[in-house]
Amino acid sequence: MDISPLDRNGMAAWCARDIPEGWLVNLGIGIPTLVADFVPADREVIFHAENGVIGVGPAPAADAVNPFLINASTTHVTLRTGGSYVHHADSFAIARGGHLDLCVLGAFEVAENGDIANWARSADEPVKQVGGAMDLAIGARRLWVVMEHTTKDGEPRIRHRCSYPLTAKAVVRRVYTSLAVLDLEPRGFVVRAMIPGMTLEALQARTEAKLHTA
Amino acid sequence: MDISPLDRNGMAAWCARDIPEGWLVNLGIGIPTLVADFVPADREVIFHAENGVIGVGPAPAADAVNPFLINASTTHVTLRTGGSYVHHADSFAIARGGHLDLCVLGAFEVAENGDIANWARSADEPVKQVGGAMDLAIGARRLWVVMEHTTKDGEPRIRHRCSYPLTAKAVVRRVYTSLAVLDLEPRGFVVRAMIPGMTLEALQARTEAKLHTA
Amino acid sequence: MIDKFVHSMADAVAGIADGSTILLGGFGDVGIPTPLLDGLIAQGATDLTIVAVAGGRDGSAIERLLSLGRVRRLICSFVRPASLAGRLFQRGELEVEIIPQGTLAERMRAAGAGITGFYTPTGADTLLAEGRETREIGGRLCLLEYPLPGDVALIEAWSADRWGNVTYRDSARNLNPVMAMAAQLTIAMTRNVAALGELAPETIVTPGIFVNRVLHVPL
Amino acid sequence: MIDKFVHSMADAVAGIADGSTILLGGFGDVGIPTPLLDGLIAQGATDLTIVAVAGGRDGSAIERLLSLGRVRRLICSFVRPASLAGRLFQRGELEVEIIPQGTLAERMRAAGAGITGFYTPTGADTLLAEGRETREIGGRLCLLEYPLPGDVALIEAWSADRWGNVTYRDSARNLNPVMAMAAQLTIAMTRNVAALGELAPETIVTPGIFVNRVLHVPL
Repeated sequence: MDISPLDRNGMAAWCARDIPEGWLVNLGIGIPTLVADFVPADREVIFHAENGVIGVGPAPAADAVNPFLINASTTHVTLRTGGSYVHHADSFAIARGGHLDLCVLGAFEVAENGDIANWARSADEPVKQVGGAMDLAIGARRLWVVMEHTTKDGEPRIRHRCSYPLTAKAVVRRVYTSLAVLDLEPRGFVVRAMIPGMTLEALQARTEAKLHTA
Repeated sequence: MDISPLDRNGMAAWCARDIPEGWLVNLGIGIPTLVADFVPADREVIFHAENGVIGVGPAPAADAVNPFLINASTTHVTLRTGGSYVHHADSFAIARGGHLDLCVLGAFEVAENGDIANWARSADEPVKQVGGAMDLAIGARRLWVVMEHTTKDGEPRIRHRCSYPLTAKAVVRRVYTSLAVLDLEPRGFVVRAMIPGMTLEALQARTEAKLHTA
Repeated sequence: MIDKFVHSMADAVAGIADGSTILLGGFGDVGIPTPLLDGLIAQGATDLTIVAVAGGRDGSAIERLLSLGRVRRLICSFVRPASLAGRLFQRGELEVEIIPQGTLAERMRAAGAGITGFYTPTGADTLLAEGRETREIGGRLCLLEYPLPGDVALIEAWSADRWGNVTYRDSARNLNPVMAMAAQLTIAMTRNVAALGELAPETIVTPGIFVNRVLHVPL
Repeated sequence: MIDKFVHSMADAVAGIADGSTILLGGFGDVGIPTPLLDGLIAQGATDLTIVAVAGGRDGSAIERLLSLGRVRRLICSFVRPASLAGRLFQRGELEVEIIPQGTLAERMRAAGAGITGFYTPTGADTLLAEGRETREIGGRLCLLEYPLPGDVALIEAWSADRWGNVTYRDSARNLNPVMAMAAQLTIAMTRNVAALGELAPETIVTPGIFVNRVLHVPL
């Protein structure tokens, strides 16, 4: 049986299925932002944006753009009924103070000790792009990562230890990749689900860290 | 010439004369609270109360009390046009963050090094009443004190050093007493004004700290 | 559908455990959720730590809770010596921790904001600093303060919707929004009920994400 | 009568000194007081430190200020390598200090609130912590952070009155209220003018006590 790795929308949809009604969720830029599109409108999930929007709704119709309303990716959005606004310090109080039920981030690498690297490819990068990732990573009750299982060159991103500069230590709880869903437990990565046709052996071959089964 | 020490209202009025339009002012409980009554209504001074009221106005008419609006002495007040509300942490951010142009407090003692003692008569008092005095004392741009020049027994309150537990060190800028107005300068207390009939010698006799002249 | 409204006082205060730290909103008689405190009395939890601006006056709900022996520790900015709290403390029947009012508010704000410690000049030059860690910053002596989180916050709202979004009336705001952020379980009583979307988004003071349960208690 | 309205851009930006630290509100294109920045460009102050959420995109007012060589140092949470700020930095013509966005906001909040230092886990386990003071609190490594005050804040309001009371529209709130608290001189441009008392007291987001000058710049 051939395997068909999930594309960006496929990964986002896989993640979206596991977000229950009522959670407060921050979605990082990139694939995580797509997750909102796969949460049914009648499931009330409250999306938080770092720029102080609580209750981010879908993109507006082209003729109904509110120029004063953007998300953390600076994309025009709508506000869900029941949404509200706070200033930046209060918005990061939400993120850092343990009020997010979930934060979903993209990453370059995740390690079996829960470390995440998602902001720089090298300590020597001259220009830094930190943004709010470190605040979100240390502050959310749960941190999930959505990313391709390997790099474009086939190098593993699910690592024994991260090789890129860390965003935060020991914070990742789950990873959705193009091939599998992995939970982080004290013993390391535990395979929760795989795409059709994938075997544990084939998955391990694409993974540096040791994979466990439930 | 006989001397007539100022009463509470007299001290409050003396202080009120020196508060210019536009200042943000916190008035402590006791005599300081009376100061507001002597600021003319057409002089826009903004009074701050620790419980989150910006723009405290005069007492309401008996038949127009708003049960949701009190000042820090838990007395019913009104809100001046242009006033607003903040929560307690923001209210003390105003006090502690250097945003008060002036705080007027009562005191047991003030010392020539600017120390103030206004919250406890002894370190051994079993039950403490700190309230917001320490926050106000360290945070206001100017701290003025309004108090009787001596105790009821004639003991000095204008001291070389405070004998009661301190509220804060080196913060007092001016003292309005029943007898005089004293500025705190690096050299110590400087007499700015005295009530009619008072002489420097008579004032010094009622004062522990050395008094200077301008 | 998110619906944080509960329909009885018993549901509002259900599950508050013995030994809990309770953050109690209000200043004077304004913004204090007295019905919820009475509900807590009926619910039965004991060995409580109460965090409030003050130790309560005669006839207050705090005094009722104290008189029933349900409070082990009181954390506040002042206690009147003649009050029940003052008398219990002097008899050794109540622990009391006195904190400057601004530091009290800021410690709860820190708990809600993920700040694990902060420095303030407040109290640093006083006997409240005895035996505690200080540090000179910018030429000024400062005290190190730690967050003050609650297990439960009891707050009074003016209007609330089913997401738990809250507005306050006038000076009834006081400690309520700060405590709502600082507790694991925030229980709001509201004087008015708003339909979702009825409260203008810019005017919501406490977003519903800080509120777990809402009980409608009309004025 | 308190009247914080000024009636020309020159009056709005008068007196901003060379070497000032300027807190610049806004996030993306929203809530950024571009007319005030253009006013600052015309006013002439140089050797500036700019604090903003990011280093500015092509065509932004920050980029214009940078292109004129008026900025010595940029403090923000990210800089795009290809942006003018990124290129100037790589050429050694601009100092850049990168701070996690939450820490950036909190450091300004601390400046406004009289907090002289605070601890946060943000960044503590990263290379941003190298050579800096850390402390373990509750089993978690934390970084010590200091306040970030400004000499001047430039903010965009939706509505303002003569006391300087301010409301914001939708997500244009962002850093503006925090910066208004953190600067010695806060200059607001407002899209709308309200009579005193027209803004409901409970809905004012930045009380006028944090605002020094207001300029009406209609949309």
